Amino acid sequence: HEEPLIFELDNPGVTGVDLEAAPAVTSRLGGLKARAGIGLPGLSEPTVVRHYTRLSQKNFGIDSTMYPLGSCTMKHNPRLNEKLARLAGFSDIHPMQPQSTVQGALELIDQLAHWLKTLTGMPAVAMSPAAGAHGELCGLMAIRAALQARGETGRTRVLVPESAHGTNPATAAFCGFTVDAIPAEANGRVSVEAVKAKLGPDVACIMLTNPNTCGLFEPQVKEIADAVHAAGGYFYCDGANYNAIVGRVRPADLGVDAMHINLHKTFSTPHGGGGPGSGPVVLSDALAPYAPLPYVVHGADGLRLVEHAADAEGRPFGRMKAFHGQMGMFVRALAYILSHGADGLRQASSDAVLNANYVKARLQDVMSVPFDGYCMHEALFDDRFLKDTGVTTLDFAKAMIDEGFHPMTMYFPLVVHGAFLIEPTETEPKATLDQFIGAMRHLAGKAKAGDAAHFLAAPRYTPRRRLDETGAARKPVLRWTPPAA
Amino acid sequence: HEEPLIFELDNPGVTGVDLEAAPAVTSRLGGLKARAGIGLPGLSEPTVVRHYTRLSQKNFGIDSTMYPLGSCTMKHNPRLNEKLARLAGFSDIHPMQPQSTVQGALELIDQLAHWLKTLTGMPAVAMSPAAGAHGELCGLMAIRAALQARGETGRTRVLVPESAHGTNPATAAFCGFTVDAIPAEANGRVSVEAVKAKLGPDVACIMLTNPNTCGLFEPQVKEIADAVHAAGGYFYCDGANYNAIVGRVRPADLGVDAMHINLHKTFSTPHGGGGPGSGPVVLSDALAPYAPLPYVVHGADGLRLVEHAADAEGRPFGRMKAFHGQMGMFVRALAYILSHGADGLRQASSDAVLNANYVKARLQDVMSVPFDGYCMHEALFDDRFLKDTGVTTLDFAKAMIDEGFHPMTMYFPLVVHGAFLIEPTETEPKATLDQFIGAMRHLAGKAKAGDAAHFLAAPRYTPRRRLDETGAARKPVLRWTPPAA
Amino acid sequence: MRYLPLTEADRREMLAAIGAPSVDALFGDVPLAARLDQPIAGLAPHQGELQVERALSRLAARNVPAGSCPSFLGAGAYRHHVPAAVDQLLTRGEFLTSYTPYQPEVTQGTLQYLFEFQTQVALITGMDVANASMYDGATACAEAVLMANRVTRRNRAVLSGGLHPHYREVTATTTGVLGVDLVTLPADPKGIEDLTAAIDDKTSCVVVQNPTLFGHVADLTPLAEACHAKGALLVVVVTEVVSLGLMPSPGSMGADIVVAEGQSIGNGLNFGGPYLGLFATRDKFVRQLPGRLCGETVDADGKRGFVLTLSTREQHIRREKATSNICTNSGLCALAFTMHLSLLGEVGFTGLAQLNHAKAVQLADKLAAAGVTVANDGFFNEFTVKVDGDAAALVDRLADEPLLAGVPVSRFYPGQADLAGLLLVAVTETTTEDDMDALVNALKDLALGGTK
Amino acid sequence: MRYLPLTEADRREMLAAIGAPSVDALFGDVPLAARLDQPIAGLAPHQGELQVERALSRLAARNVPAGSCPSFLGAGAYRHHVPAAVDQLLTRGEFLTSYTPYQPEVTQGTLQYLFEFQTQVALITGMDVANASMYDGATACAEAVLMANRVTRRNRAVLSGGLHPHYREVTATTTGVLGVDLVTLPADPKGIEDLTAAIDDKTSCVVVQNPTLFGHVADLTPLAEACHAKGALLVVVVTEVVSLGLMPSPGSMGADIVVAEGQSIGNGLNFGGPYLGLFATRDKFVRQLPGRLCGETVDADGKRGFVLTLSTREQHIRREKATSNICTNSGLCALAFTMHLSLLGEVGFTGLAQLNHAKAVQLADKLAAAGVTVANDGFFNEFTVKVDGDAAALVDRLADEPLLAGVPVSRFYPGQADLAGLLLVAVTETTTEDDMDALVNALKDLALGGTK
Repeated sequence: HEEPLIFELDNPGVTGVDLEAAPAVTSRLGGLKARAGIGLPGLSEPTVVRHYTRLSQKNFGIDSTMYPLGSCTMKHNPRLNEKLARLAGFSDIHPMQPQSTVQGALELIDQLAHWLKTLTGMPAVAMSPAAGAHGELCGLMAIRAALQARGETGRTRVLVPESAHGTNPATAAFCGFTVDAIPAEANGRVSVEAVKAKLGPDVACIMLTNPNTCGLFEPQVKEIADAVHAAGGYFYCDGANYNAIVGRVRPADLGVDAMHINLHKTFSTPHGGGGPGSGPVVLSDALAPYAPLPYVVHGADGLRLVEHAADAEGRPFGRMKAFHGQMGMFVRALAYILSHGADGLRQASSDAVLNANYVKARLQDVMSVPFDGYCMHEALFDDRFLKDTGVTTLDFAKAMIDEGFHPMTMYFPLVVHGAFLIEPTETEPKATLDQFIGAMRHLAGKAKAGDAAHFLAAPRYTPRRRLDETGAARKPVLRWTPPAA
Repeated sequence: HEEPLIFELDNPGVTGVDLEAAPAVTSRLGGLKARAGIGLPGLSEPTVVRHYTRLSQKNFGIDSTMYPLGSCTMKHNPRLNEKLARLAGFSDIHPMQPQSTVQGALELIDQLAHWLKTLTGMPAVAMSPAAGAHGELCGLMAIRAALQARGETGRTRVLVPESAHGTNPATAAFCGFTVDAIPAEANGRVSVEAVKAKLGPDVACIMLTNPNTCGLFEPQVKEIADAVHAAGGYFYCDGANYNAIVGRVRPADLGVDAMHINLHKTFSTPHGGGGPGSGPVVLSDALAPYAPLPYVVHGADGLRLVEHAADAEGRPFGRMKAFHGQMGMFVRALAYILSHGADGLRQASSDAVLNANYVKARLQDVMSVPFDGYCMHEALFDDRFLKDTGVTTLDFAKAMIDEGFHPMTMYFPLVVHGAFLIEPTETEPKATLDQFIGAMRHLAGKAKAGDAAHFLAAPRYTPRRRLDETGAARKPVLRWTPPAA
Repeated sequence: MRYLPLTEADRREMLAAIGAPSVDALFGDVPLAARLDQPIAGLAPHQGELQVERALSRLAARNVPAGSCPSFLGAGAYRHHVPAAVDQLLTRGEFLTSYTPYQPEVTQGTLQYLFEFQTQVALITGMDVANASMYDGATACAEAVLMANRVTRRNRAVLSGGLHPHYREVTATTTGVLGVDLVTLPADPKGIEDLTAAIDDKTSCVVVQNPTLFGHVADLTPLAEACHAKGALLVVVVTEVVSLGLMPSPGSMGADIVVAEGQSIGNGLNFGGPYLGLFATRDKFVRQLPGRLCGETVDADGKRGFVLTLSTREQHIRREKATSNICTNSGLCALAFTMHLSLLGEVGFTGLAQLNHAKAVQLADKLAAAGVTVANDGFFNEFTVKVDGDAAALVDRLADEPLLAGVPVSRFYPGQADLAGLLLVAVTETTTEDDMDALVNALKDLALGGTK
Repeated sequence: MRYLPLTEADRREMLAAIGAPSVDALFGDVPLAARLDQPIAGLAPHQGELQVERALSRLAARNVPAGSCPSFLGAGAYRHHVPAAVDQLLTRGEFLTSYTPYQPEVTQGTLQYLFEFQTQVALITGMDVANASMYDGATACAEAVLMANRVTRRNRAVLSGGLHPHYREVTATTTGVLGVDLVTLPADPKGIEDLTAAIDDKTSCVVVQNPTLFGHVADLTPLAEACHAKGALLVVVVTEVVSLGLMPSPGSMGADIVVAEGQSIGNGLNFGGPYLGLFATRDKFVRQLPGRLCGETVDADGKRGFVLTLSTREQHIRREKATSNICTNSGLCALAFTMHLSLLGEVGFTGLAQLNHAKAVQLADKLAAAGVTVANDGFFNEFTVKVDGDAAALVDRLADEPLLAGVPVSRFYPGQADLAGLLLVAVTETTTEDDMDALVNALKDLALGGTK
């Protein structure tokens, strides 16, 4: 059933919030005239509750079905973590409270920082970045600051493999670097030779994702790191896939200088329809002095926030965000780490990789696998198996919806044609994987049997069928406007 | 998509709860052997969260659509009340804590009792009954105790109008009385003459619902009360429909001796798929001394629970429930009362009655109205308008589901044929009523146009189509059993 | 007013459609003398969330939450840890704001969890079938006696002295009006009463609690045999349902009806309510069950589905001939129960029971080592401690620390000198060793004749 | 381990299907030297909910929640009352556990609320269009400068001395690496700076906050005219979005880009994050917007629906030519914002703003009556108080009561003697008269030279 826009539910004069009467005072707006006629709709609480309940019913979430979006890591969001993030001692403290009144909050940040450093083997971490791409920016700014401190301002080129997330080149450009692409090898990996061929005195760093976006661990990662270091560059690791190796590999042991950790992926803070995330960046000794403000230090009277460069030991490159980072996500991530513990974190990575390999093994005879061997936490397929069927990866994805599953990530990474990137995560039981595999095999069979019509008509059972994205972009309608009278 | 039973999701050995290791001790089970092999299924937290999320998606609630179940009062459940009921100071206190540690809880009970007494004009209230039917039992037990105290143990007959809720005769029987039915008048009311005709020295009380189950205010209620009193009986008022008159009529002014208040209906505590409810009973001076244990009194050191007859001023007839009543519902009801305030409570009743009359007025030309005049909070129709269409009230109800609405109460009250009892409540906006009216008119038109097939096939879009209730009762399967190997 | 969506313009328009001059006119059937025109005395006008939240938070702040200090309270209500997922799922509007599933096509969610709930209750009690819940354990107990009377067509019930006194009182109140002959044994703090002697040919049932109020545990098999030999039913009451994860099931010991308080699983203390009565029995008695039942069936397409069934037992069909007058039950509490038990599963439920028992043994050992007398030989997670002097006074004094030391037996049996020194002490998985040491220290001082 | 559904038997079976001898074998590409075989140093094994909850609750208990005492903290983060419905709807799994709506057929819920959110933001800012959110107000401010540079093809931005210093720092950090020429005016505690003088032909934009850090409010129309006369854009920053319910909209005063911190509506203080950056502009600049945009379209059946659109601006399509690198944004915070604002509606939003302002005036009047100097003439819900001596020391001292007296300006501008006596004091609808009196009493003692 249709749910109108809130503006179409407007009943002028109605409100869903009751306020106490304002005290009678003389307004002091500095001569400004009070505003009127904003145009916000009036809705009662019952109407609002029903509106958002109905909207939610038009969504898939992890809670409703398997959501194997590769690279996005849609794993279960533990409910304890939601409860703890809402404790008044975390949720109702102001970022500028006197530090004596937020010692527990500073300690939470410090504890989480400790575990992030311990897990990655890195000596420092910048906690404030708000998301993965923001973490990339933080890492590249630290690299830039370190290069400046070395007086090497001519290092303006950043190496980015073709398979990288779009944020990598975007971030490098956003940080004032030029981007130089490294081609992928036929086996889906980056070779040390290809990297060496691009190195030079103008190279600031390489941005390498590991495990990479094909779901493969880069076997030459250490050699690449060494080569980049030898050439005077830094190794920025995109940690979007760190969840595959937590407790099994420490990035420090791979020669990493900086790596962001998507707390929302690796430590399962909720994705919330597109955020908020949190992207702390672990840093090597070489980059640690340039970590941005503010950060927590141990002082004589307890923990203390360093908020100004003048108080800093190192040479912070600046500030990333209004306040201290995504506290709400920190609470959830720490709860996740303590809940899983040393054994659970390792088991989670192991199960994530096992689940992906199981999906790959059970589908490889009916779909097409671009790269041989075991994968890490994601199983990558290409669209060769759909050749001459008239069915595209997109069509296949829409047909998966009718089978009750959220589609995988499609058309990414760009290095394979018509990519299917499937990340089941460790929180899917085998029974669900078997159902998923069954549905995928069923669809692959249908496509090969020539039933393209089935795919072209999909999805059938959703609140909306396929949407006209081209039309949306051609003449953008980005807001509601009142119908002409 | 199908959701298996939890037993079918069993993965033995898996658990959704982690426990600390038990201390090493020698068991002291008094010689009993520890149990094994209960047969409970093993599910992880992700699986459990998804299971119940999916189950919930098979339900209609007030939050998802208009739910005009007559007599059930499906009004909006304010979310503030859910939050407040979960405050540790209410939700995490033990019923047998020392009373010095629960003074706020006792005061909450006392405050709510005060408002219930004030709203109804009654001098006393028994707070512990757990639901409406339990409240009826409480009221009848108080009447029984009062009669015994008067030495009139021969009063064993209880008068119950034909239109009464089934709980009325059931309660009377459960309390050891015999039930004598009073026929309804042609106008849907109970007449004082009909009551007088049944009165006699063996009548303990009348159980009268007001507003009655036809959605009508009993105009002769005061005369009936006087007649019953004159005959030595008591007037038990079924307060299920009290929500129609809060702030506009005080039951005390109608001669009521006892009336339960369904907090879940009148003050909108959530119905939760069938409970819990709460059914405090207001009592007249004549019945107050017999109120059950425990209850709150004002003592020298603050508030105090009277838990034993020996400490009571009156002659409590006993105890209804293990502890002090439905505290969780009390919190919600008090929050509701304070939120609405004096103006809001009256406005809520007024709007409930207005909404019902609007529905009645807008549908009376296409449906059939058994009783003329204004209704109170419910609009009653019968099935005469479906005569010769091949469509029954049940069929019509199922077709309403396909229109996106929960059906009204059907086949109740019993005094009209094929009843449609529609209670929109005050929390439905006019726009929703207009949609509902449109859908009902559409269906009425369809039925009259001879499209019975449309109704017989309904509902079409639900997780299940019509269910075989006869088969279910003939050979009851009341639990899952493992499939034979 | 945030809950009321009508505007004055709406109201005028609607009155016009109705053809009524005013809303007051709609109330024309109300006798003039009974029309209330002035506002409700003393009640303020509508208030915002912030104001209401403040008012109720002030009340809440005047209570001492059991979780805020060491707490050993039990006696029919237990503080267990409820996983966070339970409440977050419970508050989904489709569960919270749904009604009794009378329209099964749009309430398969409620019906399926009730079916799962009934199965879980049957499994843990060791019985064949269970209903969809009662108000609480005490009302379920009363209903069990009435049902036993219906089944046996007898009218005499024997209540153990180990039965929770509130259950005894509710049973007496409820069955008293129907003239049931109740034989009530005296308080049995030592767990030594002989119930078999009380059974005769007129006895419909024996009602026994396991563990008892005083924490004693027993093998009920001999008692069941004695009941059955006389044609009586054995009704077993369980007030701490977690015990069923470790102790032999009532069903395995021969119970005919099992009633229990389900609060421990999924539900908070809530100052005594809402709670959750469990009710289970043998297949052959199913048509005598009180309360709602959910049953499996098929839909028009032959797919498995669920409906409320056997409703001819119930008041809305059967009226004065119903097996009970219960209508609204504890649906949402049952949902909390079934969700928590689904999370626990076999491993978690048995593990939770073992943990509770082991911690209780640990405390009993600590108390004994400190010279405090524990009256019980066997127990599950609660036992009786003997103190010198008045246990109630001691509990009141310790409450000021705050330390909630347990429930004094005298709160149930006032004025019985022989029980005045008895204290019921319960332990759950939420009890820490620090909590235990606090209690041991408080009681040790007394045991050693010290003062605090 | 409660989150992991695989059993050892599952794992064995799956490895067999894969044809791998062990899970370790799957990690064969990891260099031997980098394989971690010992457990993570110092990290305990997995723990139950109860244990984790205790550990984190202990940390939470070491903070003083702003709501537990009188609090006057603002300076870019405000404590407002969020209706209970917001959080209960927000935590519905279909919202909470959904991803960026890349598959619009199964995320119409997310897309529709984003469309409604964008419209609400456009309405309250008085602009044509808004994006689907940024990380926070400060990062949105930096993006606004970059966007102004793209639009004007200029490279010089003027930042007001009333701009929140953290916004200035984030903007400097972000634009510094791209060589943007930032002209930063000194702190403007009196609200008297002349920004027009700083605009030249190379200026891409002027960034001005209203109300300023110090609480001053201004009619920005003349400034907008001055900007436009030189071909520069006016970027207006709003850190207290509730002010838009009472003050003239930035759009009505001529703003070209409006960025704001949306935390005040729907979102808690959360010690600074996650927050919600709002970003709105004129239609003509829409293809220069950073961040996600939701747009209306139709589906295959011609029904209205919503999709993410204009993604060629974004990094996942455009890579290094994107308008920003932002990917994950603040979706859930935007949902909280739009739900709260839907509840407020026109009446509630304007009423809330009036209430905030009236209470702030009330406090200012009380302070003035007590002899405390309020530096502002006009203000919305926050103003600057002058105290004798060091405001930071005063705040620290009062924190022990606890009373959170406000934000000392020196926390932003350490070492500037002329600012050391300034205290930023914010009032919201959650401030009671008792709270005000507590602050007045604390400051009066000082104003009168008394000591506490």
